[in-house]
Amino acid sequence: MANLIAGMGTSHVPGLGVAIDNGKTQEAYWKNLFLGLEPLREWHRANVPDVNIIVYNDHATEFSLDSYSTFTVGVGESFKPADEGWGRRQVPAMQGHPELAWHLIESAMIDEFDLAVNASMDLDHGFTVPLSVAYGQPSEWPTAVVPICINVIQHPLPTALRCYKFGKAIGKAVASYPDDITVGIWGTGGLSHQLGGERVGVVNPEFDQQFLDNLTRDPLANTRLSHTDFIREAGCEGVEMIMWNVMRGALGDNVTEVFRLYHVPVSATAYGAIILENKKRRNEQ
Amino acid sequence: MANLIAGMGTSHVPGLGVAIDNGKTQEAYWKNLFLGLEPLREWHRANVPDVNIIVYNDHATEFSLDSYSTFTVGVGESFKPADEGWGRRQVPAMQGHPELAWHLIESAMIDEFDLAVNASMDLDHGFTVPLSVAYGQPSEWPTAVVPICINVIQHPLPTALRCYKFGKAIGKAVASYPDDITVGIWGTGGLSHQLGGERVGVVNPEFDQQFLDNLTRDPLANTRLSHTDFIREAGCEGVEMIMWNVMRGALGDNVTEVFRLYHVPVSATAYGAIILENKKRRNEQ
Amino acid sequence: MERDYDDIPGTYLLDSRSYRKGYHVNMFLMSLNKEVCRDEFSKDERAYLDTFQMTDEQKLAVLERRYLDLLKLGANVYYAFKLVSFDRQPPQVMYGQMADPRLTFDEFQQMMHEGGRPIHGNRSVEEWNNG
Amino acid sequence: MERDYDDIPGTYLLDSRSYRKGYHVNMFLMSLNKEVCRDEFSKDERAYLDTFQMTDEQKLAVLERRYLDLLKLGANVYYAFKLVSFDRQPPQVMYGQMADPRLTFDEFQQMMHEGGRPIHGNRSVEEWNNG
Ligand SMILES: [Fe+3]
Ligand SMILES: [Fe+3]
Repeated sequence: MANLIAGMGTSHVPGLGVAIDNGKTQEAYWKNLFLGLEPLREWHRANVPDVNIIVYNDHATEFSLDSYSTFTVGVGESFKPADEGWGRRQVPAMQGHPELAWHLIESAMIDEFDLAVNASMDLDHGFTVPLSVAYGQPSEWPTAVVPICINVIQHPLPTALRCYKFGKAIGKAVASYPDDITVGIWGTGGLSHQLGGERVGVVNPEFDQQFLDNLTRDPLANTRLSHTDFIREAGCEGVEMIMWNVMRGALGDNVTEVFRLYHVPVSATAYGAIILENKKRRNEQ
Repeated sequence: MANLIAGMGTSHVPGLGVAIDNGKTQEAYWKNLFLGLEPLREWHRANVPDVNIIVYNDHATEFSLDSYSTFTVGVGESFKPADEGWGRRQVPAMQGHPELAWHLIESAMIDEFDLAVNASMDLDHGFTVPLSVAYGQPSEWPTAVVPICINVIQHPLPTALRCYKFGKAIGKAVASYPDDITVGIWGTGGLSHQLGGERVGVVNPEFDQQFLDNLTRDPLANTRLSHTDFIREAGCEGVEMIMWNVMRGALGDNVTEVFRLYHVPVSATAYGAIILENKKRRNEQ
Repeated sequence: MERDYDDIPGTYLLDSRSYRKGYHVNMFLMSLNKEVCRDEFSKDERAYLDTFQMTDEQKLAVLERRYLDLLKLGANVYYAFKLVSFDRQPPQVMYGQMADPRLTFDEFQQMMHEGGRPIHGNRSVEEWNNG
Repeated sequence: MERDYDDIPGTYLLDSRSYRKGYHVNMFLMSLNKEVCRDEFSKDERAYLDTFQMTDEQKLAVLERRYLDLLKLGANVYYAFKLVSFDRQPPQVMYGQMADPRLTFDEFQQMMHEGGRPIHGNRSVEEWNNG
């Protein structure tokens, strides 16, 4: 039986990747943020699962108006970093975990999630930046991955509640996986940000911190928010936070928050990160 | 308010399209079948809705192992017949109905169906053959269409119950559509057929007729069948029948069966067709 | 992993097992939807096949049009049709070739005219073995 | 059809309305993910744009890099980034250009350093009008 050890939430701002790739993390703009991320990286050094299920969104890279699915699970043997308009990001390829991906699909389809299956999708900054945040610049990534792409761009989006329920279905699938492996789950994107229009640059720290508090103490509160609540309060692209609900849903009811960081600004956004350990795991130790 | 007038189920065997396109419908092989279809065509001449929602499946034409979604709704302004390996079928392009398609997507996503949106998909025999069955060879099709592609090829498939529920969500969306239009819904594919393997050519008339009976009298019975039930009893590709559950789910609880045909063989399959009028509509007249 | 449909005889469906086994052969077959690929394949079948990461066994089965073997090697029948269409053959040729026992075009048509292969005796491997 | 987010000021999201209005301009922007398309576009911007069914207004907004107008004409900001990247510019240039009032690169950075645009007063068109 697979063991879901913990969940991480983190923004996936492209600028973070640029800073890491170009050795700028000690420059004035970035220094405090990366200092704040040290305990997160420390945690990741001590807690490397066999597979990370990474919930992200594609940014007009692999999926477009022509063809967009709500929930896409990657079953590929491996995945390449995408060309988003300036060439492929120079990071290692990501090794897939088709066995777990298919198990998850088979389990969640029975639970009435209507999934899309993809074997060839390239992964953009929404996926690769969190890997760099957690693991820095290794010659290869320390874990296999199951990419899950959520449509958070082209409305209608899945509701915040639907995302949480999808997380529950993922948690159930992991628990019923026959092999004895350890698994992590990441939700990416957010927090407050609006990248377009006259209101560009909106940041709402109260909303963001409340969302983070709810993740730990009252996750269902975050499922009662409408898309319009997110957009109004946290900016048009702040709605990416619904992906953190998938991560939270996959964990058990009781979690221990072992890391939190909130930092403004990163580019035009509020950066947030959190690590939640599954309580059950702690008790088992 | 849009009015869903009726549902049709019909197999979509490519051979039917070939027979129609090449003027062979009066040849010995086809004559009885097309004679049997005359009342169906008569009904369609008398009942032309503004839009037909057509539930079909793609046969390794537009969607492949690389990228397959469970439920795909076509929002294109128009759709072309596909090249399935021998050039495009010479039938008119299909006019889309993006307004109804988007309304349906927005409504069903709130009801927790995880849809894929597609603007550019070409439509293969699964879609164009039923149009020819109903309308013959017009210079343009008499109705606009909303194509809904269901994955019935690449397991795991949506369950028979999920398909029925999706139909319910479609019926609800049509009922809440603001414009005063008439709508038809078609389920296509089936009935008994197995196209591959040593058991190729299996036909099970008892199972098929029971399925048709259930559509009229006890539609929930058809939602309790597992994929394995369909495959074992009606052949590997007989599982296409789950698409008829979408059609049936969209209709009201009470329907009047106004046409049924069952004919063996068409190519390697059992051909079936049914027309179910929504009772509510009859009462209103 | 076993599935509850594994005891249905003479039946090959596309699931996660055949998906992975047949990925490249199916992607080759899928490519025949495109005229430009059909042209390439006509020019030199072997050379075109070599542009796909298929096993030699899969390539040979394609070259020799052994359809039942193709299914056993992970191809799905809907993808296999592309090859039948490429050859401008009626599907009954493929059906007859896969049937056990084998059937000619006319024999397959005849079986269908008589109502198709009966379901009785064909529901499970056990029925087959006792048949 | 009205949506409950229509009263959020200075905000352009991709829904069925902007999808249909911006389909071709977004598909043009999307094409810039491909190196071969970026090369075509560099050679002759106007000629490349003419291969898409965009309106003249949309083409001009692209040529003149008027990002706010692009959003008003149906482009989505994630697609618009492709043009910013094509120009090898930092996104803050686009952000500042869209802001009301307009901000230079440094002014935009300064606003973000001070905690970003405050949410208070920016929740609804009504707040804006009363601000
Ligand atoms: Fe993002
Ligand atoms: Fe079919």
